[in-house]
Amino acid sequence: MAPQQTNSKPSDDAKEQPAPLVYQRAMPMSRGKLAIWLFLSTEIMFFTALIGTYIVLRFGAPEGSWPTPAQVGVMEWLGAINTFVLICSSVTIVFAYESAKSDRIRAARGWLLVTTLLAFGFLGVKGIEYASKYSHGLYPQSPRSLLHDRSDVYYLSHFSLQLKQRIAELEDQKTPTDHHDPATLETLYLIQSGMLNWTENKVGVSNDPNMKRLALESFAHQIHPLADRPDIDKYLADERADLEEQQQTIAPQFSDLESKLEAAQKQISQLSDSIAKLESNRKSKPNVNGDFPPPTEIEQKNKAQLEDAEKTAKDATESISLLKQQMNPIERRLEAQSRFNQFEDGINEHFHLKLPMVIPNGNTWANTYFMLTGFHALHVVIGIFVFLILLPLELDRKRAKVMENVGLYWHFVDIVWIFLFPMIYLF
Amino acid sequence: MNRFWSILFCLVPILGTATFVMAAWGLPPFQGAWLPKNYSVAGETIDHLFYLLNWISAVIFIGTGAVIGWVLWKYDHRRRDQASYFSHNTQLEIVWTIIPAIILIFIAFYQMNSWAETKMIRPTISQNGQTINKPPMVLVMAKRFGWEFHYAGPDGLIETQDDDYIENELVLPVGTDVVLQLETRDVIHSFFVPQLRVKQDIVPGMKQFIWFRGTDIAEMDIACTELCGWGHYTMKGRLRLVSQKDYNLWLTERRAMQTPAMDPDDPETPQVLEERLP
Amino acid sequence: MVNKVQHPELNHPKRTGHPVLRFLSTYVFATDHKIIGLQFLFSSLFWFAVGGMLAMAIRWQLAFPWSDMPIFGPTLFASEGGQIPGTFYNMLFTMHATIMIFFVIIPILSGAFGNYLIPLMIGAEDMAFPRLNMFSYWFMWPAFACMILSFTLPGFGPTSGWTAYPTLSLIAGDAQNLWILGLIFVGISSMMGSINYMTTILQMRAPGMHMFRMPMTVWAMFITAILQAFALPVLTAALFMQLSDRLLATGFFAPESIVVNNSITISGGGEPLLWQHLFWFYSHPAVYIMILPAMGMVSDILSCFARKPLFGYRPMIYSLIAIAGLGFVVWGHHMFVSGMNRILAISFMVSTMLIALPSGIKVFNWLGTLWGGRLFLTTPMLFSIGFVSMFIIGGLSGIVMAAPPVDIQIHDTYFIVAHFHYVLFGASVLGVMGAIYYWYPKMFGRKMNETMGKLHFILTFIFLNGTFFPMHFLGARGFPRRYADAYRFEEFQDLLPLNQFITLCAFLMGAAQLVFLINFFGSLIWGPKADRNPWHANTLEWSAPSPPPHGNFDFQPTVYRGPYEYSHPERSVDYWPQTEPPP
Amino acid sequence: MEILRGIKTGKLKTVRHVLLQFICLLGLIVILIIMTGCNPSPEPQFRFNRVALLKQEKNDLAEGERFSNAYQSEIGDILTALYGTPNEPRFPFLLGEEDPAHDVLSLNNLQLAAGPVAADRLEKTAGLYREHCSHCHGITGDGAGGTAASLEPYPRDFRLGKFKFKSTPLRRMPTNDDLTRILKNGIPGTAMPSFRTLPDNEIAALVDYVKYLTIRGQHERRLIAELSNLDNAPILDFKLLADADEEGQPIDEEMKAENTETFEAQLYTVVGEYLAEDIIPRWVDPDDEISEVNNAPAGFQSKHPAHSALLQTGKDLFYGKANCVQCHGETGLGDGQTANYDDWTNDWLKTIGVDVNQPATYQDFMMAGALHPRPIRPRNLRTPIFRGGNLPSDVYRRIANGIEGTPMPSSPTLTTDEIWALVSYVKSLPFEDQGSPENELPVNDRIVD
Amino acid sequence: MQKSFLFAVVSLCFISSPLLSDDGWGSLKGNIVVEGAVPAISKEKIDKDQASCLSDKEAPNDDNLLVGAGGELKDAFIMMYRKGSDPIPAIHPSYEEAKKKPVVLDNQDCRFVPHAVFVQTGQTLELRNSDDVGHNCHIITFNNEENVNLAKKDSVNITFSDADKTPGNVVCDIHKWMDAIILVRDEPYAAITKADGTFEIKNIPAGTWKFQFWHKKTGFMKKLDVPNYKVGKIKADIEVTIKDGETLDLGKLTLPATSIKKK
Repeated sequence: MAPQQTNSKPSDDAKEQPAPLVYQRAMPMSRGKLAIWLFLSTEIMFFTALIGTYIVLRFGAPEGSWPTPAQVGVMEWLGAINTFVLICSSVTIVFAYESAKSDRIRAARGWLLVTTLLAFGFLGVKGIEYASKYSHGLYPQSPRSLLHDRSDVYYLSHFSLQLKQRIAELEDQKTPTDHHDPATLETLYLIQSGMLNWTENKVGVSNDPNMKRLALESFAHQIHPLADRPDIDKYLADERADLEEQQQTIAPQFSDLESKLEAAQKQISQLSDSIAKLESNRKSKPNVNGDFPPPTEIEQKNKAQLEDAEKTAKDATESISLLKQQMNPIERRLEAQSRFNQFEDGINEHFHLKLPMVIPNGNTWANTYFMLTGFHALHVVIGIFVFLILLPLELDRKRAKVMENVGLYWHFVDIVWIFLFPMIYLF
Repeated sequence: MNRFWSILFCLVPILGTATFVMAAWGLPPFQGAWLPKNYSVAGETIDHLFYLLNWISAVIFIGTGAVIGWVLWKYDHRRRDQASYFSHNTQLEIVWTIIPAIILIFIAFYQMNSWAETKMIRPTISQNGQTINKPPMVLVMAKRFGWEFHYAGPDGLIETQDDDYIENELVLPVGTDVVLQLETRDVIHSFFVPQLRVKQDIVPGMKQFIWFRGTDIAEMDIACTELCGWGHYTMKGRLRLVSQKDYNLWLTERRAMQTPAMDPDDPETPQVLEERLP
Repeated sequence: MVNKVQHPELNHPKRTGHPVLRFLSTYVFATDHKIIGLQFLFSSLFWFAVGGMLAMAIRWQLAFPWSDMPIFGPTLFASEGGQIPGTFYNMLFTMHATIMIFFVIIPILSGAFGNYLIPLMIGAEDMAFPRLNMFSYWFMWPAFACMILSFTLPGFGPTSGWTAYPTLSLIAGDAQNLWILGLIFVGISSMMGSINYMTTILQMRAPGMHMFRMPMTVWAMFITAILQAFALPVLTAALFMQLSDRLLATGFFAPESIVVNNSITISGGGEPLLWQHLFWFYSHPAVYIMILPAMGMVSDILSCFARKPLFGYRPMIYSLIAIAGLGFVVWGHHMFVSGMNRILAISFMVSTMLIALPSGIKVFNWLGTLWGGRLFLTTPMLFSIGFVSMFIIGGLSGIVMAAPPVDIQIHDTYFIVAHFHYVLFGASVLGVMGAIYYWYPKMFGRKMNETMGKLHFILTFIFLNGTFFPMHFLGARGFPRRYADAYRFEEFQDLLPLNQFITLCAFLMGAAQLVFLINFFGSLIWGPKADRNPWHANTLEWSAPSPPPHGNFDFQPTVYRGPYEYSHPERSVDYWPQTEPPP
Repeated sequence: MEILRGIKTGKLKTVRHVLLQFICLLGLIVILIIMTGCNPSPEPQFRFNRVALLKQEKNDLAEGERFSNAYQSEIGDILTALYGTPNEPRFPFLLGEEDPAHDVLSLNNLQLAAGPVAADRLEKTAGLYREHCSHCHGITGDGAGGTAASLEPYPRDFRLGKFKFKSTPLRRMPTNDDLTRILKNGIPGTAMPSFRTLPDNEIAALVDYVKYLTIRGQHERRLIAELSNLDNAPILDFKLLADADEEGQPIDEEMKAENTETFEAQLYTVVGEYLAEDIIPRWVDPDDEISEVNNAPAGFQSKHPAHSALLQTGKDLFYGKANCVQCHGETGLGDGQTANYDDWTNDWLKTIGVDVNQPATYQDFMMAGALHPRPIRPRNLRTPIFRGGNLPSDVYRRIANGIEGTPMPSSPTLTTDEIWALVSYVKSLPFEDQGSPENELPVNDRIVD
Repeated sequence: MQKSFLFAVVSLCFISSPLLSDDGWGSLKGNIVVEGAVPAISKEKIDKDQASCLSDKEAPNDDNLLVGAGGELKDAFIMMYRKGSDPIPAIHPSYEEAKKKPVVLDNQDCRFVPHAVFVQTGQTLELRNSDDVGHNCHIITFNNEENVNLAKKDSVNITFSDADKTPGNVVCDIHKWMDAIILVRDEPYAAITKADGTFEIKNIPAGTWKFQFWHKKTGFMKKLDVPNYKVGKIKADIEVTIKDGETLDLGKLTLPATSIKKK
């Protein structure tokens, strides 16, 4: 790397080139290789900082609250495939280097191509994983993430705001799309009235803290279950039984009131008929002064009865509407229960709704997951760029040095993944 | 000319030490430009350490300064034809490695106790025959830009319904161990009372405890020393150290304010109300 | 220095002829390490002026709080009657620190002098990777752009301090993003530079230049490069995380559901203290990045003008290495009262005490170098002695603060400000000034004016002490740093006169730099021509022409001895260049 | 030729060229600084209420039409004549010594609060408002100081004459004690800090200055609305105040006095009436209007046996008759109604043709100095922060009187005991047990325990 | 100078008691019709308490712009125009009786009924809630403010002491689609157009008066075409002369639809 290589202009006088200086080296390797090693050591520090952050956050979290791979839908086998892919690519790049060293240009190019393809494969799998995280809402976002650490009232409140927003969006949407068909809207309405409002009311009005906790937890559990919760199943079953009982007691009242109302209405029509008849009778016979005779006793009695009947009818109507108001949430709740209870994977998953969910430390998990894998993927991308630059070149003995350096970098990327895979996927 | 420079460089340790001594003794124009009067028990040890370190520093400072001055005075090129030719002196080097090492290790060990007392060993009380950590007396809630001091209500516990808080004014009794619980509502703040030699950053998402024992009745400033935004400099609070009796009086007064006026004719109205009337 | 010595290059085979370069590749996209070094030097001097202006503004506010601030006030806050807002003051000290650290001291030490001196001192014709070197300079420019742009954003720049502690920095204005980006660019630039330096020093030494024949400057640059290479990536990672906290709503540095300004802005789940750990893991070594090169250069200057071998060459190197090694494990002493585990504080205290040891050894060795010498008190020598003198003050106050109980009282007060200004201005900047005066003849082929240089030194020296020494007293009183107006506290009201005195000294110190500017630029034109070795120094760069041509050496340098063979008793002249073959 | 070669070989001029660029750059910056920096800063002025003017224009004029500049400058002149400038405040004591406005505020206090910040710290003579308040509330008291836009909620705009936390009912002015209390306690949950550490006379001065700004702002709004009713400006003859007549001849003293008198007569007829009849009387003795806080039932005491019954009553009211749940939400988190705006925003947001969902419709209001509309959130009752103070009587007044300028209504139909029950319940809400494990903060002295 | 004299006189008049009309009383009537394509009326978005507000019904129309089939404009205000210091005109005795009767503003099915009300200062406004859900009644005009909590089936009486120049808003903060318009005046001479666009103001003291026209969607109707009268450019006022015992019929007043501002 004498200066004339780096910044010379085609000189018109060749003897202007000074003789290169003689140096003594500390290490028996080329400058490029040394620099790559040094660069990789700075990279190690970079990943040390990232992995250190992960370790601090993960082990700083309360005992046992870090999400298991299953809870956040991390698929170990995909990670394993990726590990395999990356290890293979590390092998193929060694083949490429060996071929280049022995001047087998085509073989070298072939192996490099394989490496590139494997790298793309790695990114592809990564892309699938990211897409699935995105589609489940497992990512940090502003102003408030969908991932909540606890099933508390703040979760409920955020859920309610998100749900309202989603409903408003869907209502505004003129043409239903694949994902947002009217059925989705119906589901959202049911979640709102049959689950959310119910739980809100329960949390607000109930005086039993244990009940409140169960209500909140069962709500979160139904949206996104983390594990089998027999206590919640029992709670829901009890609630259902209780509600059905209430329904049973209210329903007869309905028919009572309705029959009462019917009778009253019948009476009203009869009475008003008779009153009308009596009145017309009376009015047909004006007396001498042109005045009508005073209402008869019957008429007055009828009128009083009419008033009574009207009052009864009004009372009954009001009671019915009151009962309806009482009944409505119960019915909605029961409907929601029967509709949603069957889903073992939760409402969010089943209907592909991105509604807020409770995953303890879910945010921190998502943050670190994307940070670690993202920066690793960035290195893979850089590697691919370098491969693509190298591919069209003559990969002969002269270029073997470059190949070696690139190979070192690629091994490093591989090693980082070897660290990341167990950390993120296995433990 | 060399002599001039020699004197100039000599002036550095001389003036430096002199101003420190003057400041410590309160001589003009440095009166008051020194550690503020100390009002806490632990502060005495801290002051002592500060003085000790300063004395050690002064010795080294004057020593090295004198050497610089001497060298400049003595080894002027106009008065010497030839510099001495030596490049090391193993014995000397060992000496000046070992002696500072001993001093530094001494300092390190000497201060550990003070650190432990001020920051690690929380005062205890005995309750039901058991020794437990003294519960915090006041919850200090830092926020942009001010201090909320939450006092326990009649139930004697902080962070309950009957808490009373007062902004920017902290009243504490002297002669007893005071434990404060520090929390913040938003960003990092730092609770600093110069006269009590107390400072602790308050980190979001953490509970911190600090403790001290006031020695005398006094009034002092509370400052925030961790940058917290545009109004960092406005986070001024006042801390009043009062006697235990005055403290109790003050507390009763505050608690009375938490109780609304009640129907005097109602036989069930608690007697407390009459007591608090003057 | 009476007898003329034969020019060493005459004993070596000649190298002649240098490539002819186009304008752009000579000056702008220069790959020549000397031009790059000068580019670093001039950019740093420019930013030094900017940072100095900000410092003046800070001092103005502290001496005359809220009064009509010259230049800034009427220009920016006319409708407020020229009164600056508190947030503007925060911008001032944030940018002052950022600029001075990342755009002045680090680039001028390792960027300018590192670039200029390393190849010359080890006998290389250029850096190992000249083009990478060029990039390392041009990667500073996006950072410059970020900084200048951030001045134009609402709030006039980042306001969360150069430490950028979350959660304050997470809720700060948009300028903070530019700040982070700028620092990331600086980091990339430094990383490129440091890899280049390490490779160059390891692989491109002239024949005979063993590692233990390298001048202290090169050693210091080598250690600095190692520190940079290993500490910077940590900061870069932390900066990326802070950026993603700000832009992508992650929450590495914010606890769960942090509510600021009545709205949840960050998803949370992180640790505010984590940032401090990561930040100081870089920034403590960065303190050494900011002082080690100056130490190396001062060692060379002292030895040269004492006409005497450097005392304890090897212990000096070992202490450099020790400082670098220990520098990685002492970061916690910035966090004694931060809420970190209080037992950890003790281990950090012990390691901090230990790191004082190699620093002390260096001081003693410098004194040993002077002892028995034949001192020529030229301007560079004065600055170097000033360096030693000021470094002693900075070092001693460092020990005071390293004691955690004492740190409780003086943490985040002006005591700290005094300490690091003694180290960074008192030591590093004086060292840089000394180096500029010393290598100016080599860089520009002319000598600077000695009288003006001495005037510059004495003014700077006096007012530097007048500015920073009283800050110790402020700090002892508990006067908090980063306060736009501490006088609303009864406690600190009587400190106003002292602050006004400090401000006076600071302004005079600023004015003293004009002497330097005049001298520097004037000497370019009117300075007397300098020959190859005006100081009669030993190291390799003085064997090259002044200024050295592209390719540095007009002969193949070969090294026969260490760099400090001054006043050798067997020689008639008091210096013995490294390249001069043994008789 | 030689120089050229020198440049080419990079020997001679290398450095100077690089240098020249830097010198030019430095010189440019120095020149810029000198050009911009050396003029003294102009005296600050009160900002004209352009939002109110724009609103009036939008409501009264056809699209694209504007009031003439003369109209705006006339109002500005009137206000300056009456109230002075931020550096030299004045107050129109129209009735001389006997003006009831003397009970409202004192000129000495105004002078203490106004003006540039005093650099001398030991004895303050001026500049209190600009030191403590103006960075948020603005020099004009328009709630648009430098930091205002980044605060949530926005700092108070005094000019509307509405105050939230006071002991008097709606449409009544706050008492001195109310304002003093806010200054001393701050408003928790907002950016308003506590100024408890200021001496009493400074707080009094600030209170007076706030009143001064409020009266000025109210008057300004009124002038804008009132004068837009008149067919054309000008109404006041400012030439009467001039020192010289139109030909430049100085006017003798006698004439001058006469002119001044005429001018003052004009002034009173134009603007004094509203001030004297409408604004000032409201500020005089608002103490008489303080709404009473009736005695609490015994059950309010948390240890009293009737306490739990009272809490239950409160809860029933919360979810029923008192309507609290409608805005504060089922869970009390303040999420029941999140799309309302406060009166300060509604004041211009309700202008004809403005739609909050279409920023383009109110772009010109933003240009005129209005802050971006932000919905007002009902209080989250699960945090123990009460903006108007956490004393039971504070909470009582908020429920009984409502909060001016916000959707929080007064509740004339609730009885005293019902309100006390609500107070009791609301104060207990933050500490209500939800059965979920407490959010344990990490404690730094774990090692000790 | 002249002007100030005028003002002095005017304010003197203000201090003296209201003048009684010597010349008798007359009436004013007319019919406001919108000409042109009226913007489509949007449906209200009922996003709260659907059970009570929307039971068995579809979402109602935004009632700020109710126009009949022939363009008849409902809820426009016709009010007397007085400058700040003009005296209150004489008031016919029949109004004194009417003033004692409260004006009712009801909340029915989460809508204000009626949509526009006119109250005199000192007159009782009864805020009523006939719904099963709670409401609040938040009245903001330039000079008046009232914010009252209404539990279900509750009612509250309020009075106003200050008159306004323009109508103000009544809203329910709980149900944000609910709004109404209120005008508070010292004198009874104002009217609100009915569904057929007609209005009538009775018993105006004889003399020359100014009347102005206002609607929520247009503000002052400056583009209103009043046959034979010139409408003021700023305040949409006309000057009419009322004669004793006569009814002045303004006829059909046409408002171009373009002057309706969309929201």
